[in-house]
Amino acid sequence: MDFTFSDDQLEFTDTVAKFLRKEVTPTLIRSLWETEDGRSPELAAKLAELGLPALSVPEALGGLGLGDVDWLPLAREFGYSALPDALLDTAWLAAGALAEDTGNPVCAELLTAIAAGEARIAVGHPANPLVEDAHRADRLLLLHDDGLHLVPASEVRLEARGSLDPSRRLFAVGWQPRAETRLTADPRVAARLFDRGALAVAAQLVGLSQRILDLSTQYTGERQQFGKAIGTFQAVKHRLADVAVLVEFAKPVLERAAYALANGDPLAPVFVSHARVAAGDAAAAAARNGIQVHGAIGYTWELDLQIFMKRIWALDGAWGPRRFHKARVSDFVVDRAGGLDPGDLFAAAS
Amino acid sequence: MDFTFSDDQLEFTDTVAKFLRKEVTPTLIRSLWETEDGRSPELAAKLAELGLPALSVPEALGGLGLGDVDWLPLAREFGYSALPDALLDTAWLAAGALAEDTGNPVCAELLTAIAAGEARIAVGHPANPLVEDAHRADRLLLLHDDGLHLVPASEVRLEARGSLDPSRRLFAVGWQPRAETRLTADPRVAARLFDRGALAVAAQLVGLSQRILDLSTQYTGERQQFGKAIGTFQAVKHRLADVAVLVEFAKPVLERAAYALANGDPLAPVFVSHARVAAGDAAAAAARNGIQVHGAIGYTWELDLQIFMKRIWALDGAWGPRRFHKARVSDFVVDRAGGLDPGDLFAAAS
Amino acid sequence: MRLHFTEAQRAFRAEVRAWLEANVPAEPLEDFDTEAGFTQHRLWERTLSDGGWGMVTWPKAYGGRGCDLIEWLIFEEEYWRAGAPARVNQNGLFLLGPTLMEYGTEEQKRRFLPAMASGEEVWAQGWSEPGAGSDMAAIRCTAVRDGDHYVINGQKTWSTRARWADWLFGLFRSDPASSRHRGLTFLLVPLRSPGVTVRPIRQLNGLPGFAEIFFDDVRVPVDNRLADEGAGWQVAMATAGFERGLMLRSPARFQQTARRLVQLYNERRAEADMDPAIRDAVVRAWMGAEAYTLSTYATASRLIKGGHIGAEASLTKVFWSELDQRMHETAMAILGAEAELLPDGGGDESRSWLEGFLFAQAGPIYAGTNEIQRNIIAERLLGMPRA
Amino acid sequence: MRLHFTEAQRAFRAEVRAWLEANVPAEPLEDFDTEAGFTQHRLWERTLSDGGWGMVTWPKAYGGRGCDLIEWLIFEEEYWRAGAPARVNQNGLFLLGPTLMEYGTEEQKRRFLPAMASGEEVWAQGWSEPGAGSDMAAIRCTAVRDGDHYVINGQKTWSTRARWADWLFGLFRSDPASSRHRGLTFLLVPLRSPGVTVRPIRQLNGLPGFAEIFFDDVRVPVDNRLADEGAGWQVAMATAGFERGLMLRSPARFQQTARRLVQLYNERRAEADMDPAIRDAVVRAWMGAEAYTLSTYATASRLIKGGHIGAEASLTKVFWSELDQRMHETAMAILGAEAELLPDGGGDESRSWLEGFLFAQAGPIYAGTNEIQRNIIAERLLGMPRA
Repeated sequence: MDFTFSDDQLEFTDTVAKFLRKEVTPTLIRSLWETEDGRSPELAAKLAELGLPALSVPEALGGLGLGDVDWLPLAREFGYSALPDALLDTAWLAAGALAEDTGNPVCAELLTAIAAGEARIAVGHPANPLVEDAHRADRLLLLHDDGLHLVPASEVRLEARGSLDPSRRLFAVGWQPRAETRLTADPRVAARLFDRGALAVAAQLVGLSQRILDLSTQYTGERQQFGKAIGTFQAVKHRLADVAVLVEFAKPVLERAAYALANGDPLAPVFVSHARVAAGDAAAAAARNGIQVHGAIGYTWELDLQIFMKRIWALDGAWGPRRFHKARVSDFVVDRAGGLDPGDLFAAAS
Repeated sequence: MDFTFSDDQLEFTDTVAKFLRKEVTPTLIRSLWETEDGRSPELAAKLAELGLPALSVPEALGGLGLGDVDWLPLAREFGYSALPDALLDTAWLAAGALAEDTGNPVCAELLTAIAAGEARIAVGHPANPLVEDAHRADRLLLLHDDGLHLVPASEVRLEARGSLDPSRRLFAVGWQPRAETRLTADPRVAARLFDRGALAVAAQLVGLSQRILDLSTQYTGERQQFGKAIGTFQAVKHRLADVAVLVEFAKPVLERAAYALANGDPLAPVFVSHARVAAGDAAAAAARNGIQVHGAIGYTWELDLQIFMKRIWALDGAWGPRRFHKARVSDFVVDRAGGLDPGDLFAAAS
Repeated sequence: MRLHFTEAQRAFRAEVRAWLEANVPAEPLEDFDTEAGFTQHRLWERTLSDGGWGMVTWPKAYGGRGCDLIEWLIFEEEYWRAGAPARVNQNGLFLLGPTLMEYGTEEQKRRFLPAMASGEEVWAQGWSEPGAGSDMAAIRCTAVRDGDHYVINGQKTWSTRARWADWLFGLFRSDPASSRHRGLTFLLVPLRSPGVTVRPIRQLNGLPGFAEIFFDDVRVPVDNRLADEGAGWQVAMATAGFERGLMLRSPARFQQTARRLVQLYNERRAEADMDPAIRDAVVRAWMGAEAYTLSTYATASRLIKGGHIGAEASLTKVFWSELDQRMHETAMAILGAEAELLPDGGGDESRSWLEGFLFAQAGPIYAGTNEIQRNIIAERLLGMPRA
Repeated sequence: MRLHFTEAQRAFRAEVRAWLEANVPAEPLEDFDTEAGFTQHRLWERTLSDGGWGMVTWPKAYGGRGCDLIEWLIFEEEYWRAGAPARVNQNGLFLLGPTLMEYGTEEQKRRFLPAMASGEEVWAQGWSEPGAGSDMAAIRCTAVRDGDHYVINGQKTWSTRARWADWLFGLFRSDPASSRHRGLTFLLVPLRSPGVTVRPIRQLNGLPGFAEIFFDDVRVPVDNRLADEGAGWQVAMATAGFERGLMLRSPARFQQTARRLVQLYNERRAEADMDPAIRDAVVRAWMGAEAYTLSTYATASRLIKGGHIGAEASLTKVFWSELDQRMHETAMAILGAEAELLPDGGGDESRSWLEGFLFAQAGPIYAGTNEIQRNIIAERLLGMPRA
């Protein structure tokens, strides 16, 4: 039993975090809002240089051979910076699914290209019907009744859908499954793809909550009313303390979910949904209390707070809304949790 | 449309409130806790002198001919003082039911005795299975499948049940319905009896909440920590402000319910349940925040706060627990509220 | 206590309903924080006013209809039920209007109220300044007396609707030696005056719903002063009471939201019931909106009998703003993946919920933050000690 | 990250479980705040200790078993699963114990820890005073040095379990000229000393779970001082960290409550589902207890690797205390009319929920009120400015 990240994991996360804080500034984000496709090839290239697309690709195919537990703290940082790029769809979700069948030459080829930062894959799922960054994808990984399909961009029709968060570029995708596009009929691959999507959202929500906490403590430490910083008022302190409690106790729930997912724990779907609910609750509180302690300025377009609040509000419905995940946890709890033994907490992973 | 109490109602409430504050002291309440039957005949006699038992009795039978709306502010005061006596069961619930059939000589006789302060009637109902003050009752008004029965005390077997609130004297009642004991087969009388019981609980809960607010503002205004009264701390203020908001917005909900009940509004059951939920929420918050702002002393037997908290916790399950009332409101809202017209708010009463 | 509508009140409701059915535009107007939408809304105010519905509670002489507060509540209920346009002149009608009625001279009432009721003059408010938000007594904008004029200098901010409004009412420091609540004067300022610069501020939805206003030696006649010089704080507190209390956020608005939420829940029952907290929230939304409505009828009844509304308005402000926030959060939870979609990306239904959700975030902030309101409740209603 | 138990850890769990199954009394003991119950619980501590389970994390030399924190958590899980008696010496074992381990001399450890592990000496805490509750630095009890003794005068209050305890640990002002956090000394005081008067305080449940303690020229040897004279605040803060954090309220307690709540819900599904908020609360109870457990395993892992626990303990205190309160409120809501019944009036089930409900009310108050904890979170973890 060791519930800590390795030094390697922490160091790499630190490197990525420093990069993101330097490069992915609110100024960059706002400038991309004004562009047609909303994405920066330069930024994508720099993320590739950091080795991020190679993370989930097996070493034999030029990747780093890492997985869900390694992605978790990185995805948190992506959330913290409100990264305007669906890199996680390509590099965590799609690569994770493709890596389940590396005997398939299509998968191997694509994984190699992903590792080299040369392929972008958009991912769609009935529970996440609008596909992010579909306009920039070479291929789309799409779920149909008969299995998971890998569809060339040339075979899909895209229709843009505007999101509250101008950084999110969403598309309704029209396509026809063909026998040739089918990657696998194994529903477990699709199920894991969905759980990865949900966990990726959860991780970003935790990072976003932390960002709002940081912005809010900074602002309330500076803003003066009644002759003192508003951060000295207990009501302001306690609102942010409440968020800190939710964020703190969401983190280990996400970590267990990532570990369970990486290790094929049969309870992984429940643990992922628990993570998604905990992160969603923390993030909703962060947004609500964050804007409240800012006051009127928090309601302006000008303040960067909006970037992070809107990402939270937008992601709350992505990869299964909170109600879906609540239902998965709820069914499990009511059916089985009453009879669980304390030793079962990490049982299946053992 | 006039949503105010009359001057007469306010004056009488004021008289009763003054009496209760003078006579029903925490010292009296604690001394009755130590007695076998927990009740004070002297107090009962004084309450009768105030005319309270006569309130719901028709004027023709020596009563005041008043009703639910008149009772509401009085029951609030009974809650405020944590009156150790189930007078409401006799004088509001039972008298209200008996007054529906004044052609019946039993009813008329009993109502006359109630008005004179010479009869005590305990009330039982499947949704309120333990009967309060059954040991002091001359008769018991009990619901059976075939209707409402008026049972002489000599025909029942009582088994005491200890409550968290030592002022509540509860009894499981064993009895056999007989044709002669049946008062009415009309289910509507029993339904109104139940609604009156629930509204009486709601009114007491609002009064109890107000008492806890008063005790808490007084204590936190005096208790010093960090060199000042703890009532100056925003966290303490806001906890009590939250209770004040809940109490304030429960009051008119109770008033509408009483009016609807008194005027045969078909929505009265929904309005009563709404009142019961609103009062229950306010009272639960009052107890929780009340003890919190008191700190450790609030957790002691010595402090009078416990008298009022325990009454709140005990009453929360009486005359249908909150979940029962939530369900009545919930079914109504889901089935009908979406299509309600604004003019319907007081519709049936018009 | 007599909780039913009189014959006359029911007839009044029928009259309002009939007029609205005949006159409310079939297509929703554009947002009144756009230039085109502002113009459309100003025209609608004119239509309303021509029908005699500009501000029903005012005396006829001032462009009103002489209704009492119960009729006002009925009017509002029908107005929201009909889905009629938002009131672009709400700052004037609901805040300055009652303030003028209480503190204005007869001349001021005749000068300002009819033009307000007709939408001819749209009003913005001028409370906050960069250093005076929750701490409104920290106002620094000056109004220096110069003969029969005041000369105004300084900056106001968060001025709702000021982008295209005609007039502004607000507080100015007329005694330069004064501090905090003293020495403030309530003035009415034409926004087209020389020296006024309006800089729009974009809100969360991208539209300029706020503005900053800069005053550079702006001359305002002394006749534009409400009440005495130096009495501004008292006047402003009355206005704030109207804002938090009965007028600005009439219960009909929240009843309508609650009804729509129940409908949304029923339409999407299968998804919504995945999370039992949603049904609970829907039922609580209805209970909350009812409670607020009943409370308002009770307050109106008290006021009609000569009662007064004071710090209780703070209870009201906390209640409706947090109710509104919870209702919209619940709608977003039901809508799930659709919740984030803009008009060009989803149905009308999610569009209006999303707009409402964003606006609901401002509720606990404007009209005095809920932190300030809770302080007022604790100190003025519960009698707790000041810090 | 390696989230599974090792073979050795699983073997340890099996060993604990087997021993508890063989030794936990079949009938529940009386409440340890009664005289008879106290004696029963002290005997149970002796049984535990004889089995080598008195305090598994301590070195064997001090009456422990040399286990690490993961094994401690496993032990606690099994202990709560088995429904074993509450630890009457919890103040000693979980608060003073780790403090002694960090600040005690070798001699003090040998003197106090084994007798603590065996229940021979039961400890009460002496923090609060009538004027020093949340404001612990306002302590006025004095300890005046007189040769190789301190002479103690003053009053402590809210001293849990002091009614029948043998010893007390607490803070005393050793420098009469000092104020606030300075000049305080941490002393260990035998409650049987001449000059000590213990006056029981009845709690909500009517039992004397607290006491006031009066010190009248009580002489305590200097050897009973923990750390240096004047260093008491630092030592006490470490103790408070143990109280809020890992030790006193191990997650197993809340996991057990959550499991029981799920069972209660399932047994009374029809009534419980009348209010959809109940199912939501039940699911949240499970999620909360899991989160607390996972967080504790993560903290234990960090501590094993040499990490330190600081102000984070305040996050923990807020989390478990409010979780516990909500879980018990939910149980009461399910129980409905039965919830209020005392043991002589209802079933065992409602009895234990009612007792737990009352105790849960104290959670957000003891070990530093949650208001104080939220201040600490804001100021020390989030870096917000002090008032």
